[in-house]
Amino acid sequence: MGTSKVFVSGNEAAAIGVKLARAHVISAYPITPQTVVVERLSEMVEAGELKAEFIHVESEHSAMSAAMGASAVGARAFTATSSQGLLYMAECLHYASGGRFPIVMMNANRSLALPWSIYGDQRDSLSLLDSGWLQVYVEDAQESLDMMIQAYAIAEHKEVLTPVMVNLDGFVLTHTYELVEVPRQEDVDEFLPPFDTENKLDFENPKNMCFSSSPSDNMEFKYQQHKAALKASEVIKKVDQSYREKFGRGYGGLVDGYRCDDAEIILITLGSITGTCRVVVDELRSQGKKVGVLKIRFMRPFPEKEILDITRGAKVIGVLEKDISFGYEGTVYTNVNSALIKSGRIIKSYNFIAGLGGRDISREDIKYMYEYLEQAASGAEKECVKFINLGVDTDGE
Amino acid sequence: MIEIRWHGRGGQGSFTASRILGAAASLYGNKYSLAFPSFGPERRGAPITAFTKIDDTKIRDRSEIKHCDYIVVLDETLFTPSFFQDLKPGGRILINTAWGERYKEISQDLIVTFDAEAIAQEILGKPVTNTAMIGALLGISEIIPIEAGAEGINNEFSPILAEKNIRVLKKAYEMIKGGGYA
Amino acid sequence: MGNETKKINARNITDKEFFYGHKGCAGCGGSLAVRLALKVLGERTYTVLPAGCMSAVGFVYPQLCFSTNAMISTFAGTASMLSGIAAGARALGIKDFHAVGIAGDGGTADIGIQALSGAIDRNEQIIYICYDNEAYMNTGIQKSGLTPFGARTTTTPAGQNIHGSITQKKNMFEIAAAHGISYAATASIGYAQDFMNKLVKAKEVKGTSYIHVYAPCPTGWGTPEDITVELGKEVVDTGLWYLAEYENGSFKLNKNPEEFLPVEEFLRKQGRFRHLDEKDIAQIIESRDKKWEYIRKNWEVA
Amino acid sequence: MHKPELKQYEKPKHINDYPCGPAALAGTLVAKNAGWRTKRPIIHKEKCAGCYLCYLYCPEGTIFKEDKKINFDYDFCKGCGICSKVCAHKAIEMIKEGENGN
Repeated sequence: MGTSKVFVSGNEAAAIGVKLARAHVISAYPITPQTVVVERLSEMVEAGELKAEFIHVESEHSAMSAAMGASAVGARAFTATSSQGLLYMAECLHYASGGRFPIVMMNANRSLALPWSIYGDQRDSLSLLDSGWLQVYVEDAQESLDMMIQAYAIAEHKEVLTPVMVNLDGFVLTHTYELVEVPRQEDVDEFLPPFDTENKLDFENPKNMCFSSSPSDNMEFKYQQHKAALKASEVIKKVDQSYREKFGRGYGGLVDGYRCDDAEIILITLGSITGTCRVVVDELRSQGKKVGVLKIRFMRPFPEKEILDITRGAKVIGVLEKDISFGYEGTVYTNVNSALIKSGRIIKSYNFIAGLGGRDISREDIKYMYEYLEQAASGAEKECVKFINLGVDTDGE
Repeated sequence: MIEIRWHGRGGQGSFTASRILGAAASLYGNKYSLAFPSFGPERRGAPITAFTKIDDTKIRDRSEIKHCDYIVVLDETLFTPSFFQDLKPGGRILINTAWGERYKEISQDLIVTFDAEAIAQEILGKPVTNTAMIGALLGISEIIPIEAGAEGINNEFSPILAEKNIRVLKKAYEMIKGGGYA
Repeated sequence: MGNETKKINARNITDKEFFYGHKGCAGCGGSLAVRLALKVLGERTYTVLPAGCMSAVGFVYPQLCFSTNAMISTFAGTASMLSGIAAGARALGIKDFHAVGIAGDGGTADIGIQALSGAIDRNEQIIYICYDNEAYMNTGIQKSGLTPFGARTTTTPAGQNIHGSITQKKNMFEIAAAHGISYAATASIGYAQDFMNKLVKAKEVKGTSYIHVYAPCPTGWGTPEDITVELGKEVVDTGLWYLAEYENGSFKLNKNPEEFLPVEEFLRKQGRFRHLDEKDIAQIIESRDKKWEYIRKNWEVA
Repeated sequence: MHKPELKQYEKPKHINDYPCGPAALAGTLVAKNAGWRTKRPIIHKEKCAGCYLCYLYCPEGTIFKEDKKINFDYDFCKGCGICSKVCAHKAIEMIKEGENGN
């Protein structure tokens, strides 16, 4: 195939993906643990490997505003951020999706202040689930590279025209080095043609963009945006399929079920923790336990059908997430349960809140979750929302 | 799976060592590996830990290393006897020191000492011991062939720096093989 | 620069109207600034306007009043969106274009100052115009960083205890200049020719240019619709505003009145100043005189 | 004069008739502003010197040049009266809407 292999971090893999996607404009503001991706991109621009304009913006708000400006003239735009930075650009996220700008952004999942923490959890991106962006969570550096390319193909699809946020777990993925296969530029060029859109400021055909609309039309624009995000489900699957055909790697589209076919206990996850779950599933399977793990890749569009399909035979479901919607439960859990309820299926489900503020989630922790679910399946009374690995006693409280 | 933990101070190249070994194993040693630093802010002089996981199949588990096959100590002031609790059965601790005898008193079989700084000073002209310690580690472990280790260095450094560091690597490897360590 | 640039005037300016059919208040000074700027800059212009009067009156689907490429930016992001447009167009090989941002006083001096500062720092090839009507007019006349001392707004009411705004205007012109910007200027819609001359310069400057144009607002100021231009002249003639430029690292005053028109008369025309007492007016005059003393001493005077 | 043309607007009947996102052809006018006016400017051509100051200072751009003098686009003039004020020759008079049979 003429591909090459490199030993790089998740951040670096993302940067290589962006280079291969031939982004025209990169605007970014530094924040740990995102920094390396933009450092590498600026090196690529300096070295002339990447013909792009690099804008050293003064804030994340400006990073996304600049990306929208670039996208508005028909350029392929990229930015990357994390945590507080993502929240600082929150206004712009809604703006970009509403403006139908097919920007791709990498987000290094990191906890939110307060207390301050630079370590990983997924509260940043999940708190912006309603921003109109498609959200994908990747598991390793290879998927990170591949998704940068796929993300542009999805975002720029004429029936989607919606920005895509590619989420990498902070440090665990962004800072971990591993083997990555780099596709050939020619192949990527064939897979991802230049960005072509009519939705742009054009001197031949001038436009007024990002306009206001009164209550008599506004809802139609929102409905249209919703339809496009739903439409993305199909496009994501197609893009994944054709990526597999071209590069030999695919990720299952919206979800990736592992040993779920006959599983009675299924743990649902997001992102890089899935890897550890796979290892535990193998171990438990070797002990004869019917367990599986279901990785949600896309939180938006939400893989409702796929989740129902894969969990069809399950007796109990667990949702493991590095997130909590204070005063209720994890957001992924809420979404999963909504899918189950709408389908009319009654199935016990439990929510494991783990890894907040960067706390490690070990194999033992995951084994504990499967045991918990097993006990629940056999009728034991269990708390629905369970914090994993709290370092203190909370009983009787 | 072989799990290695590296100890040094910010600026001494511990994370680079973990990465060189990982790259060597992945790109040239026909294995899979993960290399990662202790997560958090990087500050010059602060104690740093780094990790390398090496296996024959793709490594899915990204959680912290709890038990190590090898603990490599680039800066001996960071060594504490608590390290023994972090070893797998049969695991060993490799320490960069000019005073090997001191550690013999602590443990005869769990600690291997090696004067990496002497080699680094001799060939590089500065006390950067990470490549010497990789050489010593490969000498006692044979995780991957020494030639793969050399390629790992080529992958990391510019040609001139790589050439010197490969000399360091090989010298350390041969010395420890020949039992010529402190 | 020193290049001989062709002057644009009422006779030779393009007949084309690029900001037409908008829903601005009758007699709006801001819309005059936008209209003139676009006519000088011409068809190959990308215009960015943040939230504010000009975007609110120009972009109400399906009535779209900019005949050239234009978009609304985030409130804080005029200069950064503009930077993105310029970078994107360059990356795509588009040539001979202008990228202009037109923001109000709040959008410039308050919420947009960070992005503006960043863009000037990068010396982006953009033109940034602040039409200054001295308060947040679009939201209903609240105090901004450019509201002058004594002005009544809906958030600086004039009562027994406090007589309107107690702060001075931020000095945006000199803030822009302090970046070492390629070109900065002040203007007033009351002196249209001067404003157009400055736009022509901004068009040709390499790097960022900033034009701060004084734009009376009949609605927010409590003035008749037909005296907008008159007020725009008088503010300069009373010395409460000045026409100046900053280029090649130095300041230049373009108009140096020998005698100022009476301040009080000018202020009393405006509802927002009607409550001022003698002391307040004396204070306004005093700070004007201080400024002019500084200008005449330190700047090149035409 | 060069100004965008007034178009007939039909509210879309199908969702696909809306533009894809909030972007559409620049300079689309579907409604006049004439209804805003309580007074209208009229030009006394015999007094007009063709200096075009009124044209320059009109915030709406609704004054256009005609035979070296000026005229108004009454569809969009809001009747603010700036033109009348800036005219040094007193060639523009503001009259009440409805006066003179208008």
